[in-house]
Amino acid sequence: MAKSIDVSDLNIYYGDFLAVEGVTMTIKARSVTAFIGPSGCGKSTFLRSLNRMHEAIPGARVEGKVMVDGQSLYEPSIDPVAVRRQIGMVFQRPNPFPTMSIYENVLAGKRLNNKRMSKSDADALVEKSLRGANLWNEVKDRLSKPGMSLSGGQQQRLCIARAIAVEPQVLLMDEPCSALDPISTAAIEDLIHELKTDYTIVIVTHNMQQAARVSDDTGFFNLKAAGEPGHLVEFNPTNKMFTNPDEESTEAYISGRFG
Amino acid sequence: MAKSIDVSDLNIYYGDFLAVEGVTMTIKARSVTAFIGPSGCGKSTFLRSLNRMHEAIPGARVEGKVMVDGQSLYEPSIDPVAVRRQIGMVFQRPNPFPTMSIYENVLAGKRLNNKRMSKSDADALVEKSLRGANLWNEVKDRLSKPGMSLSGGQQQRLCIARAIAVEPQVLLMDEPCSALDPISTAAIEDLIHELKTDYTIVIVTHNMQQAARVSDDTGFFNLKAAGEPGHLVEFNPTNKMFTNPDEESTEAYISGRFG
Amino acid sequence: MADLQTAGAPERQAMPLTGASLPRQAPLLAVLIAGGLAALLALLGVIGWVAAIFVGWLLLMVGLPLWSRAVEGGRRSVDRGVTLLVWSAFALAMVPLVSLVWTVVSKGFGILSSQFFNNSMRGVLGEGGGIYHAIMGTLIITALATVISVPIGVLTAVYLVEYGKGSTLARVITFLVDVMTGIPSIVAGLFAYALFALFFGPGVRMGVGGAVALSVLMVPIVVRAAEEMLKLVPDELREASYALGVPKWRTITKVVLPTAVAGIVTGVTLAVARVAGETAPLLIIAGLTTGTNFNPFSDRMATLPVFIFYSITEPGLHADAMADYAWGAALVLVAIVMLLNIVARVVGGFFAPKTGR
Amino acid sequence: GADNETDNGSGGGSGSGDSSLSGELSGGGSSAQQAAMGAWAVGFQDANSGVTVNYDPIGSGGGRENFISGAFPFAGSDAYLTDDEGELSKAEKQCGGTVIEVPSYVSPIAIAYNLPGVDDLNLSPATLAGIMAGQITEWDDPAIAEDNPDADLPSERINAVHRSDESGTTENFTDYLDAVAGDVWTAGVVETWPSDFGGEGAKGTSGVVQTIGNSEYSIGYADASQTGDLGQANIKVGEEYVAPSPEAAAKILEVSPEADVATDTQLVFDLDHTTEEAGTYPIVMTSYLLACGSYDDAKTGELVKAFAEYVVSDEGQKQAAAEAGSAPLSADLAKKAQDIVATIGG
Amino acid sequence: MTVTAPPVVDAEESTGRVGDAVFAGISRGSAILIMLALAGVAVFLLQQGLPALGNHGEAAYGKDNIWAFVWPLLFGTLLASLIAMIVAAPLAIGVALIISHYAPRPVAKVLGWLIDLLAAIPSVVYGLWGIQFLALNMVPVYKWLEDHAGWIPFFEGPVPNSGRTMFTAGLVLAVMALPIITAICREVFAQTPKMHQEAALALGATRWEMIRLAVFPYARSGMVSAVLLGLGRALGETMAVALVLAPTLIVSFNLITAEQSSSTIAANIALNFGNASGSKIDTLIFSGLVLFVITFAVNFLGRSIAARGRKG
Ligand SMILES: Nc1ncnc2c1ncn2[C@@H]1O[C@H](COP(=O)(O)OP(=O)(O)OP(=O)(O)O)[C@@H](O)[C@H]1O
Ligand SMILES: Nc1ncnc2c1ncn2[C@@H]1O[C@H](COP(=O)(O)OP(=O)(O)OP(=O)(O)O)[C@@H](O)[C@H]1O
Ligand SMILES: [Mg+2]
Ligand SMILES: [Mg+2]
Repeated sequence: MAKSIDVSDLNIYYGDFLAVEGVTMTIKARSVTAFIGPSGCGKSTFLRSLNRMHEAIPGARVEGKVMVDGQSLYEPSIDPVAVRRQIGMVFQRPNPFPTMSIYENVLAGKRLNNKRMSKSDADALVEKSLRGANLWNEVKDRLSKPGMSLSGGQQQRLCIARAIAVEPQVLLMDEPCSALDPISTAAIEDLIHELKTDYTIVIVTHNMQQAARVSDDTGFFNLKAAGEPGHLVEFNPTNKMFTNPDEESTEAYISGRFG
Repeated sequence: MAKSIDVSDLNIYYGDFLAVEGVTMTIKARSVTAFIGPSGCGKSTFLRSLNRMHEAIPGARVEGKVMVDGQSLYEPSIDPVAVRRQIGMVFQRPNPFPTMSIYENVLAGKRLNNKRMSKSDADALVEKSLRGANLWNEVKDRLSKPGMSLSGGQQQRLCIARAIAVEPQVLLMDEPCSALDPISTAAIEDLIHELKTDYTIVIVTHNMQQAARVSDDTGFFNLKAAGEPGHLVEFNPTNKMFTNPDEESTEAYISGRFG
Repeated sequence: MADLQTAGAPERQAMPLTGASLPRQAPLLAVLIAGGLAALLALLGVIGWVAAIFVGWLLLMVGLPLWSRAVEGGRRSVDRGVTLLVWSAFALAMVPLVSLVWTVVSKGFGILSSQFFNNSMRGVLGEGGGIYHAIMGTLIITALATVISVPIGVLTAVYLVEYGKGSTLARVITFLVDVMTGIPSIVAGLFAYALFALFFGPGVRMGVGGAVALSVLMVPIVVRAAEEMLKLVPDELREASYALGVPKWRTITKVVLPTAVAGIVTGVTLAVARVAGETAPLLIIAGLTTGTNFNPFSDRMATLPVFIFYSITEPGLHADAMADYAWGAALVLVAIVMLLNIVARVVGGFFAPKTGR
Repeated sequence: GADNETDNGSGGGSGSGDSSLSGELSGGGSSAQQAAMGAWAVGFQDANSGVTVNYDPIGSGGGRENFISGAFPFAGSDAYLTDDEGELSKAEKQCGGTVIEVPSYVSPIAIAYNLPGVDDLNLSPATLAGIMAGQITEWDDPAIAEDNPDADLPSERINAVHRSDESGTTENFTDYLDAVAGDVWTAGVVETWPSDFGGEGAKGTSGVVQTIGNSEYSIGYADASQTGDLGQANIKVGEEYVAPSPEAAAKILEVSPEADVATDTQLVFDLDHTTEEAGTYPIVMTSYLLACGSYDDAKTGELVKAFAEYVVSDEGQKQAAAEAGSAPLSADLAKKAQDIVATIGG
Repeated sequence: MTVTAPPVVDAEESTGRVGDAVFAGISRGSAILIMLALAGVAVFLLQQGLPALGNHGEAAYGKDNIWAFVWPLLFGTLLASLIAMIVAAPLAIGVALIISHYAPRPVAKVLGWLIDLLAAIPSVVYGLWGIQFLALNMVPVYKWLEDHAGWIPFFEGPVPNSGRTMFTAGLVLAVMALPIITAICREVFAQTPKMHQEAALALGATRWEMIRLAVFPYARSGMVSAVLLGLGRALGETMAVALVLAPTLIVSFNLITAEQSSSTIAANIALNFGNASGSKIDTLIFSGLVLFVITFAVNFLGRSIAARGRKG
């Protein structure tokens, strides 16, 4: 069962630097939410605060509330590990584990948590996940090769396969397609469509078309000025956003050019 | 003065693995040439062979000829350092020097040649290059901050600024915009337009629109099958390519979906 | 090439990709010329051979970069100069290596025989004995020291890099570890002796005490090496693992440590090599005996370094025979460490990152 | 594996030595005694195959320290126990009364030299002291020439080599210099070479021997058994020049008075370096065996007694002479020593 | 697909909180154990060394007070280590570069292995090699220096025929420290991210410029660590120096003589510990304490210099 996420008045800091200010939004369960905005406006930062990855950076902290299904994420009683298991993530840069083969990379989420699986279950999971990430055909003959021997795009798809192999409830994706070719991109978009029947998906993208194609809601982040913190300008159903946005700056950004 | 590049029958290897096979093409001077193709088909590999970056990888080698302005790049008498100075490169992943400030990063290449640059010349060059990469406004107040403190997109633009600061004759770009937002992307595309009056530009992109917008010629690479070497399917003026390609597979790829 | 020079275009000449460059054989030529000149001087008796090598090197160091500067310009010249320097450094470093290895092998090889490996020195004066007892002692004590210090060292490095990053305790420990590298080996031995004498009374001699003393010397090397290697593991990998809901400790044991394992193994081997040849502390706490003792928890244990030390410093009338033993034992010690080194590398390579890129 | 662990030695010949004794006996101390102790251990183990004797040549000081603390049941020391630092009383306390001290290892200290072209070097005490004290610096110095009228002395700097570590050899040697040429040798009796006197230091007997061997025009002092091919100077005693030999060395103990602290069980001597007795070599190293008169642990006492008896026995002294090059105790002295160790009780 | 909704907090499987606490605990425990061990060494040195503070005369090896005894040794220790580091650090960095960046890969592997050989050689053998090979072969060089540069106090001489001088000791220490510095440096160099090296190459950097731009800055802290480790070895080395050096308890800058050369603390302990008894033992252990304190100081200095360099 997917989760909805309520964010209220969230400030995100790197040490003393306020990177994102005063974000309030509701991310609906079983839907795709896209974040767009210029580079440096804090999309990645905000995304990382949704599964407490933000705190992996020394000195980083948040103020405000993130509620997942009524539970406040940043309560002391909450275990970030449990959070991350339920809220998976795919990063901007592909980061397969260098010590592991392709096969092991896909299974990493299970294996690293010491889950025992029968060989056939594992094989099936690997195939399913790699197919889901549209990588199966390219690597099926070299599953035992190191994950790092793939090209950038292949690596990124491997990371997606790895993330969906643990079957999270929410999937956060930070520009997952920026290193992918159109065919893989399309496959991932299809995958997102498929997944959203069961998962809550949040995606950061620079590609307006992609946002329009895949998302139900869109959030537009912007910087008031260089050096100022990023903030949420507008959060609306994607349809409305791309046809009749509330804010002028949104319109300017979307119509200005596409990626 | 820009250079034209003639490639004939180039095979590119990683050790024993033939990654790209039998490429023949002519890249015109003062024009933009785009390479498209599915992930893993060897676009990056081919691009890197054009300024002898390929040989920075142990065991990597090429067979065949690459002629720049009538000089064969892989002659023993050719100095790879001179080649790379004249044929600059921007990589898929942003890679600013982690120990240097933004300012020093931009000047890094120039400093190699010209140790004694007056402060004002250096300042001017930094500003010009950062403006060219559409980064000036965002960083002008923190030029002395480390280059790594920027966001991914900002870092990539910093790398572009660094590459154009040495004023090469040819600029190779490997998916330079894949980490950029539309505004920066547009700026880079404008920049490419500007630069092509003087430079020869080769760009790898997954974004068909981008290829269509910025390039004069387009090369389509593909894999015959997974595990086979990549090869050049078609090389034609962009117009022709996107309206009436010679090959069916090109058409399929381009029309299939866009990025 | 179109000749139109667009207005406002940066002013650039048609750049030659070749530039002026020295012939490919230039370094070889320079070596030959410099070497020849120096040899000539030496042959004429103007200078001695050692001086000739130095003069030849100087000629080369000055000549080639100057030549290159004249033809190729400053940057290439600096590059050539540095290349020369780096290779000279290497050649220079090889001199002691070759001479040491040659000394050990040439002096130690002759005595190697099955008797030498299978006998102890019990009841032996002069010829006819072997170093079985010392080999066993060294293996047991070094293994024990490794078993003690590798977990402590690696875990400490884990603490420094993963858990305590930036904390005061971590800073203090980093510093203390550096200090620890400076503990003279003999002080480590005295310390271990004092420690064991507390529990077992004065005059205690046991192998495990030697292992403790060696650990004091080994731990800082292991910590330092492991720490540096762990620092080099990119944060991206840690984040990738966290994002899969993997707890920190599993991330460390399953992702971070395996990624760094090759470097850690090098560090550990280095540490083992460093202590396997250590004499002073073992002299004090492990003592010397002529027989074989397999039990590190009671009585003296002979070790190769101590055996070598006494064979050389207190040979008695059988100085020649004892010197043979000593060099043979030194050769065996070096060989053992090298063997460990190879095994460690194979093991490390097995777990190391398989980049393939 | 070590398949022929026991009795593979070339050492003692009488393989039939089986006794009821068994166990491990570990002592330590004077490194000068190391070679001899090795020989005794082999000989003793031959006769008592159940026994293992270990000796840690950690130095005389270490030996005494450990003996006093009870860590070593027996020890070797180049100097006898005194009460200067309370050692003797502490040892008595540890032993529960009686301390046994007998000379076990006597060896001439040779003046070794490396002087090309000179095969025979004679030195009078004052000349030797002058050389070692850094006052005579050239080989063709008149003082040396006077001792060696026939030798062709080169005009080269003398390189005087001494022990860099603290040692009984240095103590015995400086004891001699102090006694015979106190006006030249002003540093007294020392265990560590005085730094104001210059010269080149080297570690251990083997270091000194090696250094002299490696550098021409060197001279130094070292245990005579270890000097190998190096020349050994003849020392002037009375009117004649005496070469170092075991017999000449053993003789000095006979002519020397017992020390002040000597008792019935402590057979210790203050060497009479100034003796003019013919055929006596005056620079000698005497090293003692230290043991207790009785032991709490009867078994240890038994072992110590048996071993000590072996050490001072004729057989033991012969073994040391053969394997370590020491000078056997004279019959008279050996008898005294044997009587003393026979009193060791369980 | 119906997924049962496990609340975020109580996951169906262990989240490793306990494991994490335990693992963090033991790793911190190990760190603290190291502190304890060091504290143990310190206590041992203090307890046994401090009583020597009042020592003089015989107990201080003929010096008027304990400081007059320690100072020349301290001086010699620092001098020998300094020589060793001046020689070893650049050599080691050069060798590490050869292995990581200059030599072809298969060759580099073998070379790395060869250098590791050096670390495997016991210090006694270093000492013997120092006397029998290095020292003797350095004699002509020393003689030349004495003749031509004798006016510099370092090279005053007289040169001993055995070649056993402070400079030789420094060289032996350098050879001993070399493999340690090399091994760490080469690992660190090899770990420099490819992408930064490629960035430099793509700007038209020569190999050396690439190293300067992308490798050295990245490797800096590792290099400092490596040199400090090597320095640690040099400061504390015992047997090799004891064999090679012809020591006297004086302060002397004269690098190429046997008669007027200083000694090092560790070697002096090794030379005299065996025969020492009573208060002399205290004196020697006190010198060990001083070495300990100096190691503290040197490391502190090294670290802070490195830290300052990083900021600037
Ligand atoms: N680790 C960090 N430490 C300090 N500041 C950081 C860090 N990471 C990001 N920032 C800063 O936080 C701000 C937001 O960065 P963020 O990476 O979230 O932007 P973004 O919207 O994801 O940009 P892009 O589209 O380029 O990825 C930027 O100003 C950036 O410089
Ligand atoms: N260093 C390397 N060693 C071995 N094989 C490599 C290496 N780099 C790339 N390859 C292989 O060469 C082929 C071409 O890779 P390349 O990176 O050039 O693809 P690409 O077209 O740039 O893909 P993408 O669009 O994902 O960047 C791939 O099969 C890849 O696995
Ligand atoms: Mg981002
Ligand atoms: Mg690519």
